[in-house]
Amino acid sequence: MQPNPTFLEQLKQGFMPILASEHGKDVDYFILIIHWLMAVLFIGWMAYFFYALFRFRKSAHPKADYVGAKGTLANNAEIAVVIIEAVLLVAFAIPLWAKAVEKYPKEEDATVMRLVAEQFSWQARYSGKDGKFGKQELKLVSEKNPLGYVESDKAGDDDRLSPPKDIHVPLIPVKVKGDDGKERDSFKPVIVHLTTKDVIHCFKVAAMRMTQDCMPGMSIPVHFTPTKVGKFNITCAQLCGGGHASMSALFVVDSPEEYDKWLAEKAKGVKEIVALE
Amino acid sequence: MEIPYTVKPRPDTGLYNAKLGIWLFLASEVMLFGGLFSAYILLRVSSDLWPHGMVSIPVGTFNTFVLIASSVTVVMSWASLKLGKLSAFKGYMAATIVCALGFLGVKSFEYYAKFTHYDVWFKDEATAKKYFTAAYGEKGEEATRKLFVERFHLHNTKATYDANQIQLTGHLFGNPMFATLKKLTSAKQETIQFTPDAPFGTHDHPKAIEVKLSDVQRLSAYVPAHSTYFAIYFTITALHGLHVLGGAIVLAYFLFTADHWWKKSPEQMANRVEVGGLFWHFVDLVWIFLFPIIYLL
Amino acid sequence: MQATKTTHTEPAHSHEHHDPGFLRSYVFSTDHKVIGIQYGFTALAFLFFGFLLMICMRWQMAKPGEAMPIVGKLLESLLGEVAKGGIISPDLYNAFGAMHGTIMVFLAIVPLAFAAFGNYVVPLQIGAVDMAFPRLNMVSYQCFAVGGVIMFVSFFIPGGAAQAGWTSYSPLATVIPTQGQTFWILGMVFLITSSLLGAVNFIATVIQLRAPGMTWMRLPFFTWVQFVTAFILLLAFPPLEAASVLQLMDKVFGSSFFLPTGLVISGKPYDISGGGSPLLWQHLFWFLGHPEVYVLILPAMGVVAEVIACNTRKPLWGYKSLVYSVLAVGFISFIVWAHHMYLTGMGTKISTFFQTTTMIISIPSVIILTCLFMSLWGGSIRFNTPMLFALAFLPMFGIGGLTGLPLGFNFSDLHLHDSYYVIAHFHYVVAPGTIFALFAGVYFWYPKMTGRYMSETLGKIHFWGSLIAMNLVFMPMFFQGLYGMSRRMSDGGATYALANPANEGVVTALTQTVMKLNVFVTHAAFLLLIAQIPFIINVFMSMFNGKKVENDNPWDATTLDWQTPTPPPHGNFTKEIIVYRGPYEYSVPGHPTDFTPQNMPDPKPAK
Amino acid sequence: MSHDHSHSHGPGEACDHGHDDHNSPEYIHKTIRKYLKVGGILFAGTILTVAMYYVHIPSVAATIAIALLIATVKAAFVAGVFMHLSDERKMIYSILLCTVCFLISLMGLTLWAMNDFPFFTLVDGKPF
Ligand code: HEA
Ligand code: HEA
Ligand code: CUA
Ligand SMILES: [Cu+2]
Repeated sequence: MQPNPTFLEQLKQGFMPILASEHGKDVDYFILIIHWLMAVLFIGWMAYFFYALFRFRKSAHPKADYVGAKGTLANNAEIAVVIIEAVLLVAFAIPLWAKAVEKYPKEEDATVMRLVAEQFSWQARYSGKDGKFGKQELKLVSEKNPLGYVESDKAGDDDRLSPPKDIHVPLIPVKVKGDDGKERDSFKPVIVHLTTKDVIHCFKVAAMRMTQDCMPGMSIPVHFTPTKVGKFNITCAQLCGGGHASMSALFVVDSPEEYDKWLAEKAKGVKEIVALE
Repeated sequence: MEIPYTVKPRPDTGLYNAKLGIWLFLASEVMLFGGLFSAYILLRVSSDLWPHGMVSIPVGTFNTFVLIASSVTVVMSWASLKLGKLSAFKGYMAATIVCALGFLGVKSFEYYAKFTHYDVWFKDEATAKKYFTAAYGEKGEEATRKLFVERFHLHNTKATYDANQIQLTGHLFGNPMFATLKKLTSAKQETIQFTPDAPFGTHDHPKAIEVKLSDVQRLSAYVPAHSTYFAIYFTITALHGLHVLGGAIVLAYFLFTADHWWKKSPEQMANRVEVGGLFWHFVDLVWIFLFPIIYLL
Repeated sequence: MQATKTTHTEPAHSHEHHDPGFLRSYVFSTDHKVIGIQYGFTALAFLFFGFLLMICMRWQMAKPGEAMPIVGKLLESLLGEVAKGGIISPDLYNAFGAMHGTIMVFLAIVPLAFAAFGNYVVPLQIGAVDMAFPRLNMVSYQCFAVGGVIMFVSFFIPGGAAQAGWTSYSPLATVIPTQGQTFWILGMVFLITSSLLGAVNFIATVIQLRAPGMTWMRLPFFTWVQFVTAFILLLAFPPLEAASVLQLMDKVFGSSFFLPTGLVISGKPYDISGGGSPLLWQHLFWFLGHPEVYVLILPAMGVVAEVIACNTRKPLWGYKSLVYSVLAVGFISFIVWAHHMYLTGMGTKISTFFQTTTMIISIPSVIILTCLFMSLWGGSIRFNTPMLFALAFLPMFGIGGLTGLPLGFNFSDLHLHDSYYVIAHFHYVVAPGTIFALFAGVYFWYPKMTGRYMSETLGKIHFWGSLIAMNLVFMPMFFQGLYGMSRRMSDGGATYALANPANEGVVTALTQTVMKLNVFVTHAAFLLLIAQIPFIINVFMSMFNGKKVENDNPWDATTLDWQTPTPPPHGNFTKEIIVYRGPYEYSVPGHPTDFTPQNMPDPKPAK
Repeated sequence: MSHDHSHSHGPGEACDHGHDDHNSPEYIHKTIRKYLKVGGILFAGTILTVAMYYVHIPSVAATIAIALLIATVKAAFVAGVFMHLSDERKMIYSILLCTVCFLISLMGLTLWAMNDFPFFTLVDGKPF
């Protein structure tokens, strides 16, 4: 059965979708504390606001003061806002971003794929056993050879291509060294090299708390560590034309066995694809 | 109802309205051309190859002189007004307008030359080589390569060239403007007569060769679609040209209404000429940067 | 060479002495007040039009794939294929969405907040006879009108209006085969030109035409705000004009400024030279785009400050901090733009820079709000309609501004980017924020413009209806956004809903609750539409049978705009204006009335 | 934004002197000589730039730097003398200062942003 929580139940989870990645915890926590801060500010100011409106309504206070409030409260509130913002920035946003976005795992230690977006579909390439991607040529792009494989490049022989809109990764438990130097249990990270053939698309997997534009002419890698098996939506989050709303795809985190099965059965080898021509 | 400070400066700011107005306008123009120059820098920095010597330096230099001269004459016309010499004003102003028209004339001649000059890229290396030999004889490949190296100043950089990228440069039979591969093929043409440019360092006139359109990968006149270089060249110079045209119209208006304004309010007239002149100098100033970045660098 | 030739100048101005005729007084007028009103009505019409577009879109989101009753037929007959069977196709949805954004921002709010109120009020507030360049002012309106017509016409060309969002990102904007985008660009060039002319005029007017004694620190806050806004327009718009020209070149002449090498469109290599950069467009767009949002909010803050000062009967609290904060906002707004681009693949260093500036710019905003809040303390608050709208602005802007913070940190933007959270964030700022402030302005200055009050009863219905409906519309969007619903979805996210069989077993599919909120929001939007009816009636009816004002200064205000005849004649002031004091001298101890106009001389034997 | 608080000049004093000075025939004659000189400098600068091109300086960076330097000097003369910027009001300086700040941020930050990608964004020069 799929979960279909009520409004209240969802509210209790912070109205956030299910979380399935490691850095996602930090994202959720960060979003939560900012919202607490906002709530405190908002409630504080609103309390003041309504009190002031009530107390100084014309009928109760027919003659206004020329001077008005003294500023200490306001000044303190402003200074507090400045400090809190600075803390959020320096202690959270910058280091967390650096960690989540820039600190790449080694390609050998990760599941690597190249994800190619186009109007209005997604296709993944896996490098196969040799860990190397074969060459591609734009000139060769055709209906049969959507990614323009170069047949002669041997490195591409064992490359595999996912069916459109169906992208899988395995969930493989590994030990990693944490920041404190101790080993801990984790999973094999995923590196996705994102690109697009035509216009800008945006790879968004809410469960992974990951969003990244796919820019034409560039290949941008993102990485994250899935922590749960399951089917998740890939949303295209950048307007890309008439089919933008329906440019969904499935991001499936499989157990290793299922993944291998899928790769063998569903994904096509390069040879097969080019042979079709 | 009279709006104050149209003629006399406001004491605390020291400015009359129009002068402040034109400077504000120029500030926005700085940002406009700034945006375009940013685009230029960005495209150039991120490109692997950026062509040189695609436009004629003597012509550009000549036009630079013309604009500088016009800048001098326009400021002289204002000074003449200040000295009360109406006829000197008219002479200088007329000279300015002549310069402006001269500049635009030269520019349109340059544009025309570009619109009728073509590059042709071929399907693959083998085909390309075939045509290189047809164009320049035995040493054809070497000759095209030299032209290519020269164009991209490759002797100055570490970049290498890709045989696939080398193109043949020249003119089409009948000197048509803006021909494209699409237009030619849809006109049911199968081949074109192509006159290649002289080999590098010579003034030879190679004979026209016949090029099969089915061998051609891409064919483009020197128009914005040709490359980002020409795109930025045409965009900035055309916009600059529009400014020249606009400025010339305003200055011509000053010239033709000179007698009327001289009678009505010489001081206001001098102000107007000053303001028009400020715009004119700005146009010159933009060119001062345009000239080196487009013609020389 | 002294200009003692005034006699010669007489004839040129003689048309002022006899009746100028209908065309000259209402259509080709150079009077700032007439131009202000022209701008006002045109902008209100566009505001309404933009809202109607959104109503169609909301309807489609609530019932994806279903035909729209009545309106659907109309759309089909007007627009043809794209509205086949009365269903708003994805392409039409995208066109409406792009045009909603464009119209609301460039054709409704900027002209209303900046051009209309600015034109009408600023020269009055500084004691000037008109704008510094009246004819330029007229041309500015005409450019605006032409731009508006081009935008409007683009709906009816084959293929329809622009469909790449108000942000017009290339390559999408370039590769869509219709000419809608070309119209959009041309329209924008006219609108930009109009804004530039307006900005030059405003700045020159404020600098040059202040009445004697009107020093900088005596300027009403509204004038300050317009002054800063004009600077933002002057310097931020040109790069967008440059970008528009480049995009026009791409679109019409086949160049590749924003198109990289190696595009494959619908399976075929795209025939261009390549070598351009899609990111370049984004930088140039957002260089305007971000300052532009302050163009939307600053005039609103100015209106709110005027209304609050007048209706609390006390000076604004912290006038100087307000002025300096606005200057700071204006300045910093130029260096935060890339917070819209965190997820285009930016590095840590540059995104840290933009995060920091984004946080810094929120501080002057906090100061401005704080000053306005503190101004309430010790007042004698009159709750008339303009005041209600102005007061509601504060918490609404507060919500919008505060929710800008999680977007401003790239780490949280990772989840929130391009979701409905963003939509909710900025609508809180511009809709119940700016629009409310502008409503306040309309109710506030209407008596000066027409000599009659607007109806308080209708006004209060309008206020409460709008306040409630606005919140019902935009509050649920935060939740939808947090849950991961993306913006610009022509089916309202139905593709990702649990109800879609393709999502069998998908644990993050949008729940029924999230989807039901779509319907809820749509109902609320209709409610909001209904809540505008009293306003429209009020605007038109009150012209003829509103309560007449008792005197020229009906709100007992201090600024110079109230020291003119009602409505102000050509040339504005009947007496010479000399300014003696700051703008908000309310309830001055010892003064007989609770307001002391700026131009009232000090009592002679003082001290 | 720009504003000067100075109101040292009451209406119709001080500044008018300055103004009259600038209108006197002697002053104008002096400026005319200046204009002609600047015209000469501009011509010379142009010739210099073009000459530099034909000389072929080996370093590309140096060529660009020198050419832009000459252009800047020329521009400074046009702005300073022809456009009277060397002797302009404070108000105009402050407006231009703002403009230049924003221009620099537009160019600088955009360039920085385009060069600060945390990774190689191209594979073999091609996006796939
Ligand atoms: C008028 C319009 C306006 C204003 C003023 C703002 C103000 C702010 N905006 Fe917003 N923004 C937009 C209009 C606006 N924005 C639009 C239109 C978009 C989307 C564009 C698109 O993609 O189509 C957008 C998108 C947007 C993004 C990009 C999101 C994304 O695409 O992923 C970001 C990210 O940083 C952001 C941040 C901010 C910040 C930090 C502020 C700050 O300036 C806010 C500062 C204000 C405060 C901090 C509140 C202060 C008040 C108090 C503290 C007092 C509290 C009192 C009470 C609550 C009663 N905005
Ligand atoms: C200033 C800007 C502004 C304003 C005011 C609004 C106002 C509104 N907007 Fe919009 N909106 C945008 C700017 C704005 N919007 C932008 C930039 C986008 C992004 C576009 C894109 O994706 O590219 C967007 C997108 C957007 C979306 C998301 C669409 C999508 O992503 O698919 C939605 C969805 O509900 C929406 C709804 C609304 C609603 C219900 C209002 C309401 O608040 C409207 C309220 C209107 C009124 C209350 C009108 C009152 C006027 C009158 C009554 C006239 C009276 C006339 C006379 C007297 C003559 N807007
Ligand atoms: Cu792809 Cu939206
Ligand atoms: Cu922003």
